[in-house]
Order: sequence, then C-alpha cells, then structure tokens
Amino acid sequence: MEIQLISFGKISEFLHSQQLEIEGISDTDQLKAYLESNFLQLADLKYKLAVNKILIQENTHLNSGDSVAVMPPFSGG
Amino acid sequence: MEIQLISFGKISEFLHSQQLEIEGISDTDQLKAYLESNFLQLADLKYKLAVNKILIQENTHLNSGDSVAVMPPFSGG
Amino acid sequence: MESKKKVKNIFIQGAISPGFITDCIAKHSSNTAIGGHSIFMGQVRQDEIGGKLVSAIAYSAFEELALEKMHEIREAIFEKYPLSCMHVHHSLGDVSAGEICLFVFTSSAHRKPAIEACSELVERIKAELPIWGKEIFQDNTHHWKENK
Amino acid sequence: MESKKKVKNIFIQGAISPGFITDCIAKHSSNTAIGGHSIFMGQVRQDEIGGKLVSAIAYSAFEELALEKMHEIREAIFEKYPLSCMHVHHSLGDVSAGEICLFVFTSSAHRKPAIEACSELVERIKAELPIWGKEIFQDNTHHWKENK
Repeated sequence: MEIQLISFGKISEFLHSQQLEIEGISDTDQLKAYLESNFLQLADLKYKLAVNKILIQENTHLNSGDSVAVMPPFSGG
Repeated sequence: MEIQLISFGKISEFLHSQQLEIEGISDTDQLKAYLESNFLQLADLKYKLAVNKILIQENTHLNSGDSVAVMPPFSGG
Repeated sequence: MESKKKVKNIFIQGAISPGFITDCIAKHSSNTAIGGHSIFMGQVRQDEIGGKLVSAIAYSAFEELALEKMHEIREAIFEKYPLSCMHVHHSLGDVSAGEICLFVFTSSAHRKPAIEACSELVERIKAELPIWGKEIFQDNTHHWKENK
Repeated sequence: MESKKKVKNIFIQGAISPGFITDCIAKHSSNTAIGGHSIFMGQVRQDEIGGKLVSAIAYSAFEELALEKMHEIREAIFEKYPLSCMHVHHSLGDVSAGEICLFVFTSSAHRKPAIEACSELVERIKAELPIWGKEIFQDNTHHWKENK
C-alpha cells in the first residue's frame, strides 16, 4: 500500500518526506518498526506520529493513501 | 506636644492633614484612641499608621515633632 | 550586590500611554540574553456601582513611603528570581475608563522567572503600596475603590 | 457558545515586530470592561552552545495540525477562564537573536484570570504545538532546539 510520509525537525534531515510503497504493514506499530529498522537514527529519538493530521497516542490502523507525520519533540516558543 | 498628622484616601475626607497640639499622649495606641473618639468615622474603618514615613505594626512611642500618617486600606493598581 | 541602590520613581502623572509602553518594550530587543518578557497592565474599568458608571479613577499616594516600599519589593524580587530587567509604573491623578494605570514588565533568560516575578510584583504592589483610587462617576460623585 | 468557531492563523513569517505588538495593545483600550492585560513575549536568545553563538532560530511547523491544536487550546482556555480577549502569534522562518518569536496576550475584567490564562497558554503552546526551532550558529551550522 501507499503511505504519504511527512517528516519534521531533525527527523527531516535523515528521513525525507516521501511516498512510501510498502507491503505487509497495516498499522502504525508495524510502520514504526519498519521505519526504525530502515532509519537507525529514528530508534534513538523520541517521536510522535500523526495519521491524517491527527496526533495518535495508540497503535492505529492504516489504509492505503493515509498520510503519516513523523515528529520529534516540539520546540516552539 | 506637636504631631504632624497626614491623612489619605477616604480618611482625608473627614480627618484633614493638620498640626495637632495635644497633651497626655506618648504613643500611637493613645493617639489612635484620641483620634477615634474625636473622629467617630475612623473607629469603623480599618486603617494603618506610619510614623515618620515608616509603616508601624505595633504600638510605637511618639516624640513631639513626629509625623503620623493615617491610611485606609490600599487600593492601587 | 549593591545595597544602597537609587530609589526609582514609579509614578506617572495621568494615564500610562500606549506609546510609553511601546518604547519600553522596544528598548529590550538589544539584550540578547533575554528569552522571555512578562507584562501586566492594569486598566480602569467602567464599572457600574449603585446604578452609576465609573468614568475615571483619581489616584493618590503617600509617595515617599510608596517609593521606599517599592524599592524594598524590587530588591526582594531581584533576590528571588534571576531577572534581567524589571520595570514598574503607576499612575497618579486622573485615569479615564479604558486607560492604563499600572504597567509591570519583567524579563529573564527563561520564561518561568519572568512570569512568576511579574505576577508576584502585581500582587505585592496592590497589597503593599500606599496608593488609593477614587472612582469618579459621570455625575462627579465618587466612591473609594477597594482592592479584593 | 458557538462550537464551530473559525480556526485562526497564529503564524507570522519572520520576527514579530514591536509595531505589531503595539498595535495589538493599543486596540484594547476601547474595551472598558477590561481591568487587566497579561502579555508574554518569547525572544530568541544568543545562547552559546559548544562554544558557538546562536545568531537566529529558524522555525518550522506542521501548520495544519498546529492550528487545529491551537484552536482546541483556545476553546479550552476560554472555557476555563472568564476572558475578554486572547491573542496568540508565533513566528515561522528565521528570527534573529534579540527578536520576538512568540506573543501571547490575554485580557479580562480582573487580573487573576488574565495572568493565569496567559501563563497556561504559554506552557501549552510550548508543549503541544508541532513547531520546531533550529538554532542557527554564526558559522551556519545548526542545532535543533529542545524545550525544557
């Protein structure tokens, strides 16, 4: 399936925003495992996900065409 | 002895700033009793005294020539 | 620290103008050690008391005692919080409804000291400075303000 | 209360100018129900990190999510405190050391709601809005800011 990946802050320096074409992934826990094994720096960071522009706290089902934002700790203000 | 009386706020409307020429008074408790018996409205109010521009919390000895400020509750800001 | 700092005058005749406040804010951008500014402004309300509207507050003060006390508060706040700057201005005389009568401005490297110092200053100014507000109604009668 | 209020834009390109802040303050003297204004301004510090001086912070945000979240925070704060007004502005892009990057302004009939709402807004903005600051050094290297 197709996931539109959007990355921010320091994460955007090694994991670029992109269209991901992946199979065998149906929820955000699986996506995190996939990303952390492909982008090792991510495993060392605290980060949050937003699915279709909604911040998620728990494992969330993914559909083809969903957008997933990968966000390091916020540092506004 | 002579006391320079300075009054503020609503107290200044009935107890005007003035030179008081009084005998038989040697501390602020006595002065308060004298003022409250001569200016009955004062007895119904909360007020503070400052002797020679220093706010006092306790009974304080008075000397001739001292200034005594009679101040209602503060309402700045 | 110098213990005999000069006692600053905090009093301004009449309302504190937006221009005065602006100048005060603009002056601080040159200090690149500052990370946060906290400001409080007190404004005269057109309260209704007993069916009458407040048109202005006339402020009076025991100025010498107020300035001594403010000096003491200033030193205590500088002692308690790591501040870069602290500015306090209070009106004397008439301030119309809608105008500013109190301006408190604190700056620090971090937000928390600036915010906490500003808030504590406002409380202490209201509770401890010998200043009185006389609320003047539109018909020229008056009522002495009481802080809650 | 209307639950589908318009989502306001809080973002400003570059620094928040003293003139912008002044205009915002000056607009509020006409509201004679207001008794207290509380303001917080965040300013970019020229911090030294590893021997290098910060010359600017470049802010980026997940704008849509930030505006939705800010809308939610705004409604919660209006629900919790009796405010007359609330204004929040945050920079995007480059803000030089000494310039303002965050402006929070609350007004209320009484000082306490204005002060408490302002302080709570600043905390929530820092913790909950998806905004990132990249500290740019004078040699053009950078360091991603971390809020404490």
